[in-house]
Amino acid sequence: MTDDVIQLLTPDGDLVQHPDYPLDVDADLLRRLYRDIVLTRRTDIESTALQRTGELGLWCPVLGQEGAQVGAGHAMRPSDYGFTTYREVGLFHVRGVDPVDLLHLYRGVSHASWDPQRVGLGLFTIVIGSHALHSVGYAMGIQRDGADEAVLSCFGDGATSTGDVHEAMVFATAFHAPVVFFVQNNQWAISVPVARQTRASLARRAAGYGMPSVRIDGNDVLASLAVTRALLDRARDGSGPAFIEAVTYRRGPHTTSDDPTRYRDESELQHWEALDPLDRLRRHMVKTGALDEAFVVDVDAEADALGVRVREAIRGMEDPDPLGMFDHVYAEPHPQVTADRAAMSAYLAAGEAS
Amino acid sequence: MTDDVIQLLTPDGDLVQHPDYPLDVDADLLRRLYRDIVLTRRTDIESTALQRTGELGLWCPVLGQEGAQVGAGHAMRPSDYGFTTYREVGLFHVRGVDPVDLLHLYRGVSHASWDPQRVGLGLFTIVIGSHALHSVGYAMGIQRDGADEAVLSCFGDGATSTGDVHEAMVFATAFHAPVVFFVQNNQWAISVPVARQTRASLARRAAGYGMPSVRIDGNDVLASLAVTRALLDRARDGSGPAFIEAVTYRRGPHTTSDDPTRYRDESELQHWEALDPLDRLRRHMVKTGALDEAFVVDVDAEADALGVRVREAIRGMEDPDPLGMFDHVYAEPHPQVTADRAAMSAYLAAGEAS
Amino acid sequence: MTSMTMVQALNAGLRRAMDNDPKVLLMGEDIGPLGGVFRVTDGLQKDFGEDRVIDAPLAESGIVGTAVGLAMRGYRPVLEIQFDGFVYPAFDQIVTMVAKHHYRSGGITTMPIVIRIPYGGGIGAVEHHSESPEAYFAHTPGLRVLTPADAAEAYVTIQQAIASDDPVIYLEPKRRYWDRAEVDDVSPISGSPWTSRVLRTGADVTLVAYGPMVRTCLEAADAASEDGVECSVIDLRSLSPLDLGPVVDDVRSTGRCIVVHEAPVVLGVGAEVAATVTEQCFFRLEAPVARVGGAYIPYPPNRYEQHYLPDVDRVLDAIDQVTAP
Amino acid sequence: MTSMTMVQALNAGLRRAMDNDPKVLLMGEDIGPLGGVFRVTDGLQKDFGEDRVIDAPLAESGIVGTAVGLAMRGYRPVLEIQFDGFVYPAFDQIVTMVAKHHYRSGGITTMPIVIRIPYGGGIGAVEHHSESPEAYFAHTPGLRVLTPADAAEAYVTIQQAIASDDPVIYLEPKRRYWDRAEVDDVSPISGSPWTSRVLRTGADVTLVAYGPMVRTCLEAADAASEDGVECSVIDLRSLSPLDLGPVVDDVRSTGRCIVVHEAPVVLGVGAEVAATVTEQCFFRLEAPVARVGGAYIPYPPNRYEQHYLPDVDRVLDAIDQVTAP
Ligand SMILES: Cc1ncc(C[n+]2csc(CCOP(=O)(O)OP(=O)(O)O)c2C)c(N)n1
Ligand SMILES: Cc1ncc(C[n+]2csc(CCOP(=O)(O)OP(=O)(O)O)c2C)c(N)n1
Ligand SMILES: [Mg+2]
Ligand SMILES: [Mg+2]
Repeated sequence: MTDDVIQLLTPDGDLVQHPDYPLDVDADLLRRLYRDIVLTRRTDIESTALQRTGELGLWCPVLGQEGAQVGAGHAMRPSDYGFTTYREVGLFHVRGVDPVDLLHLYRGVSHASWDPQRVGLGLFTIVIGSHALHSVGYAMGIQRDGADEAVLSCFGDGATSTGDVHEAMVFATAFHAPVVFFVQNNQWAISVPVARQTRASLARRAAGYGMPSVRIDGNDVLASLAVTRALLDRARDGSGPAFIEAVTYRRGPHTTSDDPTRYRDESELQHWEALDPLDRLRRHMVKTGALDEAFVVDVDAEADALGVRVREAIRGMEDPDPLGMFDHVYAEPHPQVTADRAAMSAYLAAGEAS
Repeated sequence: MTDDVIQLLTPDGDLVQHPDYPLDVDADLLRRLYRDIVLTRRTDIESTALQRTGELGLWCPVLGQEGAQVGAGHAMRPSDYGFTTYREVGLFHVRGVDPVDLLHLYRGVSHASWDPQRVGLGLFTIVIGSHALHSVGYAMGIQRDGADEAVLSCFGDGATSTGDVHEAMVFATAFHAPVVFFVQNNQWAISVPVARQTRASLARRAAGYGMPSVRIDGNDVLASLAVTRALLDRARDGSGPAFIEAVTYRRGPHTTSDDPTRYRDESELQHWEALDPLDRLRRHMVKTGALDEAFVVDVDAEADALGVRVREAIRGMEDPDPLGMFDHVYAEPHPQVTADRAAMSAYLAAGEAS
Repeated sequence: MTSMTMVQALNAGLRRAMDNDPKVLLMGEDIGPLGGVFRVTDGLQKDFGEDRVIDAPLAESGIVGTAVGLAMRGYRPVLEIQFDGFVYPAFDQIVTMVAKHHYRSGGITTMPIVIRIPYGGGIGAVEHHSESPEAYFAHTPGLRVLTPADAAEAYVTIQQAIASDDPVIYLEPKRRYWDRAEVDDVSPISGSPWTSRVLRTGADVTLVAYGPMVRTCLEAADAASEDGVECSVIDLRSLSPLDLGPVVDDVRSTGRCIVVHEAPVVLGVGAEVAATVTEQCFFRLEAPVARVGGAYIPYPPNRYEQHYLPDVDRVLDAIDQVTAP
Repeated sequence: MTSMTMVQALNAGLRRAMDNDPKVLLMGEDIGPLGGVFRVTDGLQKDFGEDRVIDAPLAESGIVGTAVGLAMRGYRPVLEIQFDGFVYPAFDQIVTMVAKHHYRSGGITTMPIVIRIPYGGGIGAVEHHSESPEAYFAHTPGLRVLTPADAAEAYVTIQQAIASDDPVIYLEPKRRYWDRAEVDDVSPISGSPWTSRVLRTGADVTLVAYGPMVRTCLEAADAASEDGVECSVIDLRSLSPLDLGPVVDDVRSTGRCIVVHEAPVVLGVGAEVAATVTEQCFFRLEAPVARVGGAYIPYPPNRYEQHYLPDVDRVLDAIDQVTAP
């Protein structure tokens, strides 16, 4: 294989169809993609602002990676299932996660961010790499159910070094599971460059397991959509797992606690800003007349409304009842938890009494 | 890459030099290899016999893999270092491990089998795959010492599925460590065929990390010697890690506790018996006149003597002093161990008294 | 009633669970054609097929991690870890995912996973094949921990573990695998496995054990009885939750308690038993709760194990100490 | 004497250890240019180079496993695990290799590895960033476990941990990272870190703690004193070995003991302290040893942590209970 990336949309906004990954592109599709990127970006900006004002404990910015994520989200069928990291804000949005639910986790009132059954996305785990195995197990379940579904498993370049991601590829190929691994190589794992994780392109890992892989321009929403859809279809058809490396860049800090100036030359930013996924989509839509003024105004208004709703919901949020922390440790009653809850309840009562 | 294996010695015993891995072959070398394979085989046979008669708790037969191991052992320099599994009996022998020391572990009197400093082999760990990381760390130490040494890291086909072996390849390539991974694909991990560990040849894994790999006929002692030597030289020269897949077969049971008839068709055996590493070496030596009667008699006598020595040393072996189990838990005194040892000592004394 | 070894009882229990629920599947290394190194899954792949009895690649984290995904999809995976010493590569998946996911999901996603682990020493094995890791799991909220003491227990509790919607670490005392018992394999499964069992009552000393040490304590109680010391013997059976009620009740009458296990005494289950029993029987105890268990050393080479492992004599010695005037 | 935060003290201690011994090297995620997420290694890569301050790939088992090989080669690796909740992928290497290799080798090969882990809660972090895994390590023979209570302790004990020929799990109470203390960074390092420290003596109750809870207990002792209850406060400092001699001596005079930690009470270090102290002070105890610690639940979302974590009020409540007539 070569390390060339597949690109359907040039930075100048020209559409160049790829023979292997044809895509029907109409104004409606372009508008939906545009809208989802804009709203994802707004969620990102609002969340960072809420963290800065102390309303959230932490936030993981997504700036720069929305194209890869929104494209992949549109490639999934509602019946498909996804596993992600904390950073797939674009995918959360496309799957219908309410940003307010998402922020419960960063507010510190809950470990969970949404109802996995409803949105068809597993709750993300913060332990890097481990969910890749959950993806494969879920896909093995789909196989056993004989269902016409597939799993999209998203992780970062740093995660590829973990033993769990390796074991996930071993199990996926050994059992021919309907799963597509979607790696966003955003060049950094906190302060560690991707060169510390691998000397070869990450896409080359797949061949060692007997699985096809494709390297895409991760700032090209159309390439992400076309390639991910093709490989999910292939997985659903029983042709087994596949691997995608989306080459992109994390333009923000790793999290709101991070200080990228300590480890990277901000001049990298200019290079990647020029490749911004939203700008290139906008250019294409302008060229093709798919971007009328009214639509832009609508989407901006929708984004503003989203921002207001998120701000108000989070700012007003009360701390939970202390005893709530004892709920759901087990599905069936556990005497130790019951006893500890009772003791805490009595202790709190005594405190109020005195 | 292709999946063809590199072979220098055909099953009929003809030497076919390989352009990339030239090897000076003289009668002396052939005799040394012959002798080492014969003695390895005798150690294997004696150990199985000692287990059958209850003198050992367990034994891991090596029959069929001696060519790969003895070749690799001869490829190492005395100053190089090796890490192995329990099954590298041929390598133990070439590095000068006394079989009697080795059997202390299977006798149950010690967890260790030899002095790692003296033989330049790390003690094997029974936890599959984990020593691959120790190999890389040791090689990173060689780098920091600026020493002209390299590490040979041996493991099996099953081990390649473990997260640790993956992480070992990640670290080895990330740091360009002087280590050669030597996988003996003996087709089985206890009862699990290699097809359950991978759909592609194991040799293909290496490219995904940006590391060269070579697939060799694992029953060809000369191919193992030539290829391993070339890649160890390359590692010593600072050209980084490499990967070897030696395609061979475990003709015996996994261990003396195993019953292969439950999971594999013994007809496979005939195919591999015809490829026996010793037979093929013997044929070549006969053809080239390197195998004179006197030498054969010598080696057999040496093997007989080895057998007698091992039998006598193991049969006579006393159980260790119970208090010995408290030694070396820590390098520096630890009060809890000291207290537990004292309590046991008092308990034993009281027992003898009463 | 059928006479079975513990291995046969586990095999029969797994078979019955698979017959009753098509969502139950088994995964592990060498559990297919080989039937597991201890033959606990003997014949099950032949009867239930490769989709329900899965020979896994050699990767414990992979086995447990994929089971988490299977559970999310509605399956009830029953995993075999080949030996105690090989569970650690899966430790991360067990403590960060299996134990916490139901809590993390706010009760939406259950983790009905059973992780079977042959554990403990006494069989003359090589390193990593004789360990007792139970304290690691019992200290981890979110997990349940069960360990059967005999074949009859194994037959019932393996099915109850599989039926539980919570994850269960199921520790099988491998040295008792070949002990026989009469197993009721016809009656419907009843009762709760999360309670301790009073196997014998005596006025003088309360012996507390679980798994492999239950038989040892019963034998010690017989021997002590001949010397006129009467012991109660209580099998904890469940290490999470720990059901110490029956122990406390018994100690209130005996005033003396000894807890026995193979694992190191330091921070072993015995420490929790001693601390809790002391809290609840403080004014009834005639002597401090005694702990008989492993020394603070790694499991030694097997020629030492007869001295390392608690046995009848060590329990009798402890009985002498707690009953000394 | 220099006023330093615990982060600065650790940084200075690491620097001094690296100056004194060229075999000492650091490895971990983001410890190079970033200086670690808590800045403990700030500036060290710049001064000691990339060969001695190694930014590792994202793989904890790889970090610990390669450290084992480096130790075999004669190096003294000091590893950083970014947060408590991320040590589990390395658990296998820690318990099966780091802890056991010296024993396995019959004393030939030492494992002078230090594994630094920021642990504990109280900083409003997300899941897996606030856990207290010390009991897992203290229950594992072959490991030593140290945890400093303040900056002065941190400066000295990190150097002593590095100097030890045994592996040391070095648990850093992250909520105390920014507490300041006067640090003697000129005198030669002396004394043993493997002993507990009596920080305050009082006639009525013995408070036992370590790491983050030491400050909490000192504050509780001050508050109790105002109510006329005098408490001793003992910092265990080393969790393996556990030095309970000073605790036993003090309890023999106070007759009352409370042990406090963040980790779950069940099978926590407090269980061992309670069991051992009871064994050795049986006839002197006026009340059972009380344990104040985490409930049997995973670490909750951080808006609950003020209730989950032991604080001065919870310690005072326990003091009331053990001193109740
Ligand atoms: C097992 C584990 N180790 C360390 C961490 C701390 N950590 C959080 S994110 C991160 C970097 C992840 O990089 P990558 O996989 O590339 O994803 P990205 O953040 O770039 O999207 C690290 C080291 C963790 N969460 N889990
Ligand atoms: C982590 C771990 N899991 C399981 C085992 C049990 N076990 C011992 S050998 C073996 C198979 C190893 O196969 P392979 O790596 O191909 O080496 P081979 O025995 O064929 O030489 C297994 C599963 C183990 N020792 N370690
Ligand atoms: Mg990244
Ligand atoms: Mg094999």
